[in-house]
Amino acid sequence: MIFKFISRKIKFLLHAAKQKESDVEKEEPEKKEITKDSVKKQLSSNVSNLKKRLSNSSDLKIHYFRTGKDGCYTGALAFIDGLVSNTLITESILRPLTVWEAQSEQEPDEEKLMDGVIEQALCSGEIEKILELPQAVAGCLSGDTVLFMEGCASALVISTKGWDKRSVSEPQSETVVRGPREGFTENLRTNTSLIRRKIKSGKLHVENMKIGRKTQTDICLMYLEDVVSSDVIRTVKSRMKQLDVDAILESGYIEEYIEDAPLSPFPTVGYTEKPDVAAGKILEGRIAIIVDGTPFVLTAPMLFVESFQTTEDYYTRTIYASLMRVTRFIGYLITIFAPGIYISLSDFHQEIIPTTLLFTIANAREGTPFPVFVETLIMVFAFEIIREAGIRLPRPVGQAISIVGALVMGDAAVSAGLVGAPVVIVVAITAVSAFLVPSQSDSVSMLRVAMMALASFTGWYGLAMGSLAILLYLGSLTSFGVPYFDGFSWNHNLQDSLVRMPLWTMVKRPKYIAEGNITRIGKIDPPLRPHKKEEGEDEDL
Amino acid sequence: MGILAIVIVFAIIAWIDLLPLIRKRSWKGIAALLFFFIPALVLAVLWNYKIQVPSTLLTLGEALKSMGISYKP
Amino acid sequence: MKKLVKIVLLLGCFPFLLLLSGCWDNHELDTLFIVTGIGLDKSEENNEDMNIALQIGKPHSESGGSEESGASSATIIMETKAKTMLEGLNELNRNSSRTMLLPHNQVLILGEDLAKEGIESRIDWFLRSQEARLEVLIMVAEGEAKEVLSAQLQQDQISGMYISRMMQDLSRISDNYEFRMFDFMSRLRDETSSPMAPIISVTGEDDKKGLKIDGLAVFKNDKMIGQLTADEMISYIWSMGSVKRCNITSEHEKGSAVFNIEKLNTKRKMEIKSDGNLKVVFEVDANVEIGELSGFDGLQGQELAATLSQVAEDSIQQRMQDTFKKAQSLNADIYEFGVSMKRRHPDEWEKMKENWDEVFSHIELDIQVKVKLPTTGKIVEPLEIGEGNDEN
Amino acid sequence: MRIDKGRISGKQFMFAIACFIQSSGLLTSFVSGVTKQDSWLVILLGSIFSLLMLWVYRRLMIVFPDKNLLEIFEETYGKVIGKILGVLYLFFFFTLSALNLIDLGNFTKLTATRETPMVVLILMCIVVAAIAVRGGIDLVGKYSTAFSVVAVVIVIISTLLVVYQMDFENFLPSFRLPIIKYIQGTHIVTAIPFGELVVFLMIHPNVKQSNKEITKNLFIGFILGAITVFMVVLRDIAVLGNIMDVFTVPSLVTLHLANFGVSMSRIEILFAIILIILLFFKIVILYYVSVIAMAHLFKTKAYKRLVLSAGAFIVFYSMTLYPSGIAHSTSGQETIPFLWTVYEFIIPLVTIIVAKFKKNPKKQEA
Repeated sequence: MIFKFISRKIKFLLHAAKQKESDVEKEEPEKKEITKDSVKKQLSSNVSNLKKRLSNSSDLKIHYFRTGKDGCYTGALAFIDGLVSNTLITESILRPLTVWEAQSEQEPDEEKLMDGVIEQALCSGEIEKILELPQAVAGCLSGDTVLFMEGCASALVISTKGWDKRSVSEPQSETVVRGPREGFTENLRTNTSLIRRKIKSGKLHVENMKIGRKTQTDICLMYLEDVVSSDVIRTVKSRMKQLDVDAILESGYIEEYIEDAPLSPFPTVGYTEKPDVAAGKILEGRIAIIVDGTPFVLTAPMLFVESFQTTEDYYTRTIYASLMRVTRFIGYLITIFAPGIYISLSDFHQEIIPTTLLFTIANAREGTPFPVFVETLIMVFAFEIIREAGIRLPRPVGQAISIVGALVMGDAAVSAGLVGAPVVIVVAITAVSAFLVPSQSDSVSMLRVAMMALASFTGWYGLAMGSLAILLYLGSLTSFGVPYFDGFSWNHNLQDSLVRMPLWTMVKRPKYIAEGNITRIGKIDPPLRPHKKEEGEDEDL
Repeated sequence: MGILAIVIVFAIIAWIDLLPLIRKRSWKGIAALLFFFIPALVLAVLWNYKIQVPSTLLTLGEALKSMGISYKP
Repeated sequence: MKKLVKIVLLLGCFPFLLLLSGCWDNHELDTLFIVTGIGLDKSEENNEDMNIALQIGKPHSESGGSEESGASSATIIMETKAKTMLEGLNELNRNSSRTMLLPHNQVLILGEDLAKEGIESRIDWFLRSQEARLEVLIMVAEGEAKEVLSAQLQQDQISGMYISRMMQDLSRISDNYEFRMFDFMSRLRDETSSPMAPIISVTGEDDKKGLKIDGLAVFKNDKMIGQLTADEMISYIWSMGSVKRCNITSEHEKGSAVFNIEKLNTKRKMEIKSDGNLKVVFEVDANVEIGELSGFDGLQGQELAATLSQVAEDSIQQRMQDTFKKAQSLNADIYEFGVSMKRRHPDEWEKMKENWDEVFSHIELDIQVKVKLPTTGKIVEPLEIGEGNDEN
Repeated sequence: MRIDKGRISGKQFMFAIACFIQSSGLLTSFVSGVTKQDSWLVILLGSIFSLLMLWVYRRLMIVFPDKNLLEIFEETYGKVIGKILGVLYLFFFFTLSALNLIDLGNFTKLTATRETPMVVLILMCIVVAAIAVRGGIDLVGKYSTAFSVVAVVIVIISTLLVVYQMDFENFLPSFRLPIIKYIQGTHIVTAIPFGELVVFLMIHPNVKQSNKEITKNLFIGFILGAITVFMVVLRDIAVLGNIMDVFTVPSLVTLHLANFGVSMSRIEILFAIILIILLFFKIVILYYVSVIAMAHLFKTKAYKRLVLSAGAFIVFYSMTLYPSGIAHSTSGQETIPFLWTVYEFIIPLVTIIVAKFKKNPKKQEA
């Protein structure tokens, strides 16, 4: 019975893996319009055609107008209410058209009329002449206005985007003590402008693409041409190109589709909400993927060490920053190994615990019914529930819940004799230190349970083998071809991994990521080096 | 119980390694794999039933001792 | 590559099923008795068996233990009769609800009469088993070991812990105060040197008891043949190596003085005399302070210092010589002269090895003491009562 | 024709050698049973002899820069003899892996997990090693630097902790043993910890290094390893003195005595964990080499497929090797050195001579 269950599970895993490689079989192409979808001469058929394509949605607005000398030409404006800014339409389209005095001619020549409208009448920057109706539909849907003229077989798409955007505000997830407070917003243009303001270099290449059949989300790749490594760019672009999916609502979709190891607990694509972080990553030779409609910008490739680096490390003093970096590493180790170590100490090798402490632990464990592993598992699971509840509830309530929950629950469990006091302490430390490394917090909770299982299986030997398995699995991971974890081997990456060396020593960009000119610090004259003694100080008189 | 575990383990090994090899028809690979798969299975079964297999190093040691090339304790 | 890891992770959850019951080495803390002391005594009936007493520390939180300290004692004594340690342990494990946790054992106490009878076969388990640790203290109890273990102490509830803390303080005075299983064993393995173990006795009555170390038991091969008194123990420790912070009282016709020895260390030189006997030279140099002075009136400054240092040297020399005489009378090479000989003069040692006892009894010990008297405390001369301030 | 495309840098190769030797030195030294207090001298003599062996390996690496050991045999001795030697060395590699697995199992059982059956310990180790070997040489090479540095740190810390119990007179009754004992000791040392470097002849095609660097990496790595082993033996003798030969694993007993004052006095488990990880590193290298040799003999590139079945074979083969610990140490002290010297010294030396003889007319010395 178990074997059948196992084989079904394994088949599912293999199926998922195979399914990703073979390209997504094509959805049957959208039903083609029976009539040719080019723009007609009569205005009414164009308008009715447009309405049918947009399935007569109520927020599609059509506005007829007459222009030219004493209203000789009639035309129609089509736009989706809410996506456009009405002031823009009235200012740049309607007012000039009403004023436009074009002489009426006997047989109205189509070209001249449209050119006349573009040059003399309209005063808006982005105007595009189109001949196909689908382009008109796309324009309408992305917030532009479409202008038809009676008797012209072409139409104009005028950019009048203007929905209400969220202003640039401080991001919730990455709060900082020191450093810029601005965060990305849902609008693609503001995000790219925020980065542009940070990196004012001609080499900063911005590339647009639209993905998602139904959502047509615009995605923008930003990278420094002379620094980014060519094969990473090639992999990212090739993976983005063959993405023929239905919808892209959040950068998380993209992350899952293009990452190297989809089923691995470790994230191989970084995300951030702050422009200075994104700018920093781009300067180091990475690619930023900005998705319209979400403030979270993806940065690829991501290394394991990046989850321990925060922006503040580079803004605060070196020694303190390195100290914080080391604390984060220790926090990461505590989160994974603390429950495992507690289980192996209290179950397998009681001799390490000092004798007096052993009596207190034994005393605390005297009445508890469960074996230590089950007890710790319950507590770890309980803390996960509280943490998740804390996040899901609205902000003020969430904070209260998580603290109160933890305290009450822990205390009640101990007094009820369900759980020993040391377990609560250990699990509390584990839960708290999980927040030291936010980007790894999902992989940590999985690894922690695995370590606990191994620890209760053969004590510290299980732990040792488990940690080796993690190390080796980490070593074998790659993020877009870049080795994910270089095991602290002997290269200049070490400057910025366990310890953040002073800025003026970090001359080269990260080893596996940058290509082309990898020196980022030119010749700096002495004052920036540590305090230089005045010349001749040591010579004797 | 022991024999069941051994069968499961060796079935999994065969499934992970042997099937892809068969699919790719690399006969040399299959030969190499079986060259150690079968002795391992045999040794495992023998070990499970506690049958003492003569150890290679000890027999070689005896041979050397008989030839006199060995240190006295 | 990825497929293998998925399979491994998948199978990783298999052991979950086993874990609920816990696996081979999994001993929950509440299924264990924490052994803090072991006592071995000779049993009255047949001298083959021995009484094994295990002192179990009852789990109590040190901090909150105040309220029930007086009433019930914090230790349980488990007793059994068995020929060897292993038999006893298995028997105890069988008929008690919990298994014995031995790595936390602090001390092994041997009953006096058991020690006299020879303990090699008894303590072999302590050297061989992985559970018994080499740094366990070994001691001889005056009378029965069980009494020491079950003594009701005011301060530390558990006498095993009390002993280990006591020895910990002693070892601050000198490194040679370490009488652990490790040292006992290394001396056992030497052909000639004789192992030593402190003697411990119970003082006071019913629940106001205390433990005191009064002397060292001397073993020959594995039988206890004699005993050094507390003073002899101190001078023995002096002659073994460096000592910090101990005192010595010495009598002299002019008066008596108590010296506070700040630092003393002894170097030994082995010489072979013409007639084949051994001559050992102890070079002792000590920094001594005057603790208390009485008498010696009429001496000042330099002259006083000279006489006092002479007095100190004589008393140190005398004390060491007496201990050596005692050792020679017991014919037990407690100073490990044999080992020094083996190290310095290996060839002669081969010859002497067989009749070492005879050679040992003829050893002549020459002790050269050099005393430095850096400070004399707050006042320089002795306090002459009544003279007042008429002279200087 | 390289089976595993992975490339590791010269520095990683050097630290891999150092870590390889350190891991065997820290754990099992049969030598202390034979030469008691003078083991330190034997280690010195052993390392001098091994320098000679290293010189032979260096010649082989320079003359055949991109050929692993089996290819070298095929080229110098022709197809048939090359194949036979290949099979012999396959047996050698597999036996080495099995022996080290037993060491790992015994050491773990000795320190902590007494009742866990040996098979469970070895199976867990092999599964994790399989992940490492399937990752290829560059995954293994990635961690060699870190492991080697950790080994040195561990030796230094444990020496500092035990410095009080050290008594340098323990060395004194030196050179009292008959000469044959010293020869046997040197032979054991050259065969077991130092001789096993012959496996690196299988790895050297995957290393990015020039000829000059080969010498530097090989010898510096070796010296680093030898110094660490030497320090360990010195520390053990200084602390244990005359009772050193009683124990199967003297360095473990020394760690028993290491303590931070009263409370933290039983911490040898912490050191044991790191020693186990070092020994794991050595087992991974041996396992990798055996799999590559197997793939080479059967002329197949799919070495990743062979890993698991080879692992299963090693596990159950190691079960049959030695019935008891005593058989292991006695055979290790008496007969194994001769067997291994044939593999580690005589056959490579003969290959050099034959290669030089064959190659003389065409190519001079590189």
